[in-house]
Amino acid sequence: MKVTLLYFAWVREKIGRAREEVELPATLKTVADLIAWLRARGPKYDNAFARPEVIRSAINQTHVKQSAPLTGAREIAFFPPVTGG
Amino acid sequence: MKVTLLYFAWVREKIGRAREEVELPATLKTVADLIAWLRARGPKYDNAFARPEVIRSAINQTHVKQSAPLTGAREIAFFPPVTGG
Amino acid sequence: MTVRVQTAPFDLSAEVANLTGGRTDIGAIVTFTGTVRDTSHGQKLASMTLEHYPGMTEAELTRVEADANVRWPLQASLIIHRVGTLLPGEGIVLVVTASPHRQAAFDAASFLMDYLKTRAPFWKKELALDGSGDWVDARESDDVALARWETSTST
Amino acid sequence: MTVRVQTAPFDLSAEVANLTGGRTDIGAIVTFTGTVRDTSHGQKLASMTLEHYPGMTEAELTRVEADANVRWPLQASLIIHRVGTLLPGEGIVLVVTASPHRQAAFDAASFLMDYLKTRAPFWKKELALDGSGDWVDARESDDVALARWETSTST
Repeated sequence: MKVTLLYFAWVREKIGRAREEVELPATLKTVADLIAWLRARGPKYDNAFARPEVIRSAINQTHVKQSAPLTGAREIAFFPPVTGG
Repeated sequence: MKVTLLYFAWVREKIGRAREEVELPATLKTVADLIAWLRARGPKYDNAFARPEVIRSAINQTHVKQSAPLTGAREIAFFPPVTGG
Repeated sequence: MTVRVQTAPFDLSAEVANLTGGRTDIGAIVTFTGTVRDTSHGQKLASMTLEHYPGMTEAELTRVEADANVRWPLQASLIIHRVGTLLPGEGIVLVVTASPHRQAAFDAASFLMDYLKTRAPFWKKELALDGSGDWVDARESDDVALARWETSTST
Repeated sequence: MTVRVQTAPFDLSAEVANLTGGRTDIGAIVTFTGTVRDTSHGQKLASMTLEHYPGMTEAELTRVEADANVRWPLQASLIIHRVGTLLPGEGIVLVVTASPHRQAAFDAASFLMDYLKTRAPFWKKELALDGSGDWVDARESDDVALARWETSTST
């Protein structure tokens, strides 16, 4: 499955890019699986996701928990807790 | 004791005047006494104060209950419950 | 802390700029504007006339504002109340509060309105389109709104 | 119902006039303006830069505003959130609510701010006067503020 990954705020800074297109292995079922897979891609990813509990995620522009399935995902975003307002 | 009486809103309209100076008999001790005394002055007063429980009062520009003593009063005002804002 | 009773309309941006302009320590500004509605108890209104008790009005508004400043960490506050004859859509009252924290600004503005409505000596008379005129009755709901602040009163 | 994300400053009076001008059925208008403070954790700030997630931001703000309109009888509502680099004293966010009743206007504005702060994908980075830059941490108090609306959720 081909998806667009988006990174914001310090997640973006740590990874060193704002977006990328990736082909997800069929073995990845949930957002948590995807995070684990990304961490194995290199030290920048590993560092950005070092504390996965502080990472928030969205699938197709809707907030989801890390237990959410990846089914139907076209755009997946990772970011710190929001601080607007 | 000489005091200024002020009337507002429909109390003013029913009495037909906005203010007057009166010499209070020493027998009047409280605001309630004053209301009873005013009612005896004529039908307009009697009508304005016909339901004393809906009349609010102030002595020297401070809200008081009708049980409040008249001691020290220079300006006494009568009006309906306020409706600003 | 500022309190004004006036016949002239007020301008929201100008009043907020006067109060907070040039300051960089404020985090939250809440404004409340009360406006004349065109309908009252099913009757169309032509206008509303506000009478007040000069002297006592300013004294009460100042007391209410001082009370809010004791309860919340306000950096600035303003109450403007108009008197005279107003048309539907016109502003009657403006309350502005500024604080480092948003909840303090919200609560203080709400408190000022609740107190103002039950304490400040203003009276509204409505003139209906059919020519009839009536003094507005005080609403019990305003006393209920006021009572919620009593529980948090420190003594 | 209007939602806008913009880099330009907003004008309070102009936005309120756009939203409510010419209407005579409104009784209460509440505005909330959040501004950049000059100090953060004891450090003097030079500026604050806001990043957001285009597309999702507008979607979340629209959801939040629709939710408020279900909960309260709003006649008009507006959310403007700025992005880009802002200086101390500048407005970051503007929320406006209009209702026949003052408490509805107050509650809806407060609700919009609480939801916006915990749901809308914005991130603040502070640039201190000494040149250091730091992403602002989310505050637990914002989650607490949000939780109070859950008790009144109808299901």
